[in-house]
Amino acid sequence: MSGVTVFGLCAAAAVGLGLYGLITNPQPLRKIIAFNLLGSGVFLLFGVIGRRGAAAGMGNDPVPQALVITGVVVAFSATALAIALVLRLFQTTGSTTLSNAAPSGTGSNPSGD
Amino acid sequence: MSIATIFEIVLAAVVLGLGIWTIVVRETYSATVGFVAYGLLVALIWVRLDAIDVALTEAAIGGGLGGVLLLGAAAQLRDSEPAVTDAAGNAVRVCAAILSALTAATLAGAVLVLPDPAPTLAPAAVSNAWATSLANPVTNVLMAFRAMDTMLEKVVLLLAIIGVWSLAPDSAWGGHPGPRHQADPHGVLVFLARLLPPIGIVVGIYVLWTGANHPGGAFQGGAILAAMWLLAIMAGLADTPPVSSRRLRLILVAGPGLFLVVGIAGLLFGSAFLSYPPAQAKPLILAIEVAMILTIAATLGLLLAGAPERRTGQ
Amino acid sequence: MLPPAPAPDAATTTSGFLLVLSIVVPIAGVLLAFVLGGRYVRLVAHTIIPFGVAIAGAILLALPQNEGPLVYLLGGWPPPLGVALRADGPSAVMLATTAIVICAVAIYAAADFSVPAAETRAPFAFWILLLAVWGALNTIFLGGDLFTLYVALELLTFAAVPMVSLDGRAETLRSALRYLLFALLGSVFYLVGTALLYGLHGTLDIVLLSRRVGAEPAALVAAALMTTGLLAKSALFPLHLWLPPAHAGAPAAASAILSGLVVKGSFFIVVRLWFNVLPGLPGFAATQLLGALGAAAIVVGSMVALRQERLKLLIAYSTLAQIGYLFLMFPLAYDASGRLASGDALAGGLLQAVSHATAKAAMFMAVGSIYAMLGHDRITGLGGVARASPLNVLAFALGGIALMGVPLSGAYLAKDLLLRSANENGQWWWEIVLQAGGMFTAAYVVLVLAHALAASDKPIALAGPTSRIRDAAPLVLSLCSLLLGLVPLGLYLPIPSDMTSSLFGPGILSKLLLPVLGGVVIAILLSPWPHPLASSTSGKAIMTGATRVRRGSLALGYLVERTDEALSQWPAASMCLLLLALLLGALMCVAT
Amino acid sequence: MSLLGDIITIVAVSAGAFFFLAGTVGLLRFPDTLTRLHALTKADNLGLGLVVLGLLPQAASLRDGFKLVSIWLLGLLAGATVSQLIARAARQGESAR
Repeated sequence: MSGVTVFGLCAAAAVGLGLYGLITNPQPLRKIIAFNLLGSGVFLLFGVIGRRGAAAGMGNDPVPQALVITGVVVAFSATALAIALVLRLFQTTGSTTLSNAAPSGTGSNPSGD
Repeated sequence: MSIATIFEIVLAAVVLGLGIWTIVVRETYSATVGFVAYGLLVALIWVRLDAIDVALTEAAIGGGLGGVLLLGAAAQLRDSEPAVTDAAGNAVRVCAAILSALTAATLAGAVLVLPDPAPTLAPAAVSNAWATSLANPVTNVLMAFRAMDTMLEKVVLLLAIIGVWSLAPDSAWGGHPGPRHQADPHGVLVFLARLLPPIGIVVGIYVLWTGANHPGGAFQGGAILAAMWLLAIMAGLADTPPVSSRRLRLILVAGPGLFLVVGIAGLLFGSAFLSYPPAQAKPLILAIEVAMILTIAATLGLLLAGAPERRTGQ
Repeated sequence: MLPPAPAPDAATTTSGFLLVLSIVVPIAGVLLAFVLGGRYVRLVAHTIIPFGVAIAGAILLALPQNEGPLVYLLGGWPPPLGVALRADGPSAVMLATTAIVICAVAIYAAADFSVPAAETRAPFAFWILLLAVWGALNTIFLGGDLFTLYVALELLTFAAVPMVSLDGRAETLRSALRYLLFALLGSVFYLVGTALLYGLHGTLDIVLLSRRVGAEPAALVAAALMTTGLLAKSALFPLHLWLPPAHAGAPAAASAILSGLVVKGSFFIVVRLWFNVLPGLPGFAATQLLGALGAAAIVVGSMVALRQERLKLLIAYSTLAQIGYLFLMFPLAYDASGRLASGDALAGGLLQAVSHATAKAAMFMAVGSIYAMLGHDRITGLGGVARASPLNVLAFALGGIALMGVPLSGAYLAKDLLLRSANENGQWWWEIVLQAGGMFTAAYVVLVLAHALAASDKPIALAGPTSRIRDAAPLVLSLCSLLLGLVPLGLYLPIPSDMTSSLFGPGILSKLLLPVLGGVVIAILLSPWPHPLASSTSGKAIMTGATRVRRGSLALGYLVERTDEALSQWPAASMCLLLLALLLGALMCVAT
Repeated sequence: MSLLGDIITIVAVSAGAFFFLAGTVGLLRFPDTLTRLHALTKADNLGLGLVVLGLLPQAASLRDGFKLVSIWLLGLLAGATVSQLIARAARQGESAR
């Protein structure tokens, strides 16, 4: 069991955790956090793949590293835009619920199963 | 099993533990705190993966500024929490857990069966470094081999700014983003905001400069500069500029703009779009990176500040 | 270790610089408009657009003169280290469509987003976002590298989401947030796939990958994840929760862009992925699954559309149905060789995409004008509109007729191509779906027209002035869609030469009447609102006979609507996403 | 020389790690904000200082050594300021109650 394996499993688990949070957490802000967790898992996957491709005196393939740096910045921008939307929604309606029903949230069953 | 592997297993376990806590903890504020800690430890994983450039980026942008963003939002939304009652039912939770676990397991399986020896572009990146005379291959990939992605990603940042600004109330358009912060002028925050930025600016520029040959670069340096700017704003020493400011807008497009200009110059006079003549590659790339660090610092700072909400003088 | 593969497409071709320009020009416009701001934003956009159209035209002209695709190596670096731009027939057609639609929308929106002396929020954002959508789409159509496509996809999302909430109402903010979160989930799935493909083959270049990809388990997982992510971004049923509120709530010009163009971006990447990167991988079952989802989208989208009270929502739901129609090309392209063939079905699918882009944008714009004139868009309150605003109703009608698939229109040619490949491949069941799709489209067009053409008992109070140029934009666009069959697209898409001649064959009348008649029946059966059709005397006679049938089908429609509501809840939709990814992966695994 | 350096490293880093451990235990076990801060900052500053001190003999150049020391100084500065701010916020929260 090498570092690559350990972190590869860790990355996959982070993806799973992020997905679970994204599905089940009702508050948008929690969904955004879960999305970030999911994203970091995917980036780690790139890191693991780059680490497997270590060669030519590089401990990690530089191409996946560059892709991750680009990806991190994109994910940060996405987070910022999503949070701005959540805050504006809160300012306008006093609630941040995503479901289309009245924002009172009484008795609606959003589980959908 | 070597000590290094044990350390890696412990690190991965702690990271995952923090991840679980972040997802399941009741209060949103605790979740954000958990996420910040998670982000910093993930940076350690990146160090273990020998990807120092990414570790710096992850710590500065993913954990650091992202954490500030989430904490700020969580603080503002604290009052909204009791209103949210539509929590997922148990059946949904179980289904979601099963599906997420299956997806994660599939992914893990796919990673474990990747071929050995792994394909890599590291030798190609290293052997083509002559074209830019920069010794950091990651910078080479970002600025030369895949310069298009980097340029487009700068436009993504700009669009995020436009998107955030477009959420302003119409009456506040052209005004300053975020609230005007006040702090005790003799307090410790103001003290820090006076002491730290000079050091931080030096460190930021150093990170940019060293990025040519060692881990570092415009993203990481820009994040540090943005943090210094935000510190000064939070201490009330500076105000966010109004979004109608022409100078601000010039700074926000400086990075992609210069990138585009150099790229088109390459199309017209050089060999190709986004190609650099080998003799001038290094100064050109450094010039773009200087423009980019300004753009990135301003963009990250303004993304944290949010939509314009008050006109000048309010 | 990595020998520089000498390949015909690994060098810049003579007109390759056009590809760079078609991306760079809109993006330069974004930067310039942002800096100048104020009064200049619209001016910059209107200056950039003719250039962009000219570049798209030049690419259209240059491509047939070149053997194979136009290629440009960015920075002179060949893949796998560098990134290439490539334009083949499909990308050229999509580039041209985008240019035309953007141009029409820019003319239409000139008044809505006029710029006063002091800078205001909505016009500033709209014009910049319009240029950004264009730049992002051009990058998607030309990008030869899967990660560049990812960045372009994000660029597209970041340009599209603020368009949804341009007017700042609470419900549009909510739909924008939903759209953003679901789109982000989709792009993460896509990104995972690119990571796995890079880990397998050390490149993300489409051409290089197509030579290297085999049926490895990791490649199957990557294909399943990427496809599902893109389906979420294209709003294929059941991953459509974000689309109707977002497209119906946006300002008309923005809806036209979102519905006509933005969803085509991710659709195009699915086509690239399945036809160019891994044509031999998906197998029969997975293509059938995509087609089945498309068929479900047609049925559910159309049935729910017919039950809408508001015209914009009706069109948004019909977009769902037509997105489903696009995905019928995947099972039909799967032929005896066990691969996805770039033949009739590919041409048909892309033609349908082009028809839908032009027609749907025209319809959204026409409805926007009607909305602005009436101050509402309730379908039952449309009486007399045809008299008050004939040009807009005409544009809507022509767009709708074009989408039904009447002869001469692009949708007709597309349907014929798809029918032909269904026949060739012996997949007769898709022929039923294709015919039904045309009828469903006819149904909602007939429904709306029946209301719009009905005489009104009271005169219409006009809420706003109308302008000729503004009304002309949707009309021209829907004419484009209607006459698409006459354009010599055989140069760019694999259309057999005997297709265009069959346009004027016998049987043309039946082909025209069949969808319309079917549509009338469906509209009567499924729309719950009082019908102007039913109130005419002959209609009444039919109605009394068919009351029981209608009651039953209305109940069915209600059931479908509730199903759609349940699937539009966040947890349900996101679980469908995971389920679909796992299912696709499993089906591909079984196939290989 | 290198042996002496290694011994210093092992001893100092272990001591630093111990202080980190103690600080973390204090953070988790102490009852209120102020005492937790007390545990955290005291131990963190000392722990970080010892780790830096222990790493100094391993530094390849004077520049690396300088960087290590400045990390410690910046850590001190940030820790001191932030705990000041947290303590003040905590006290305000108490007096408001």
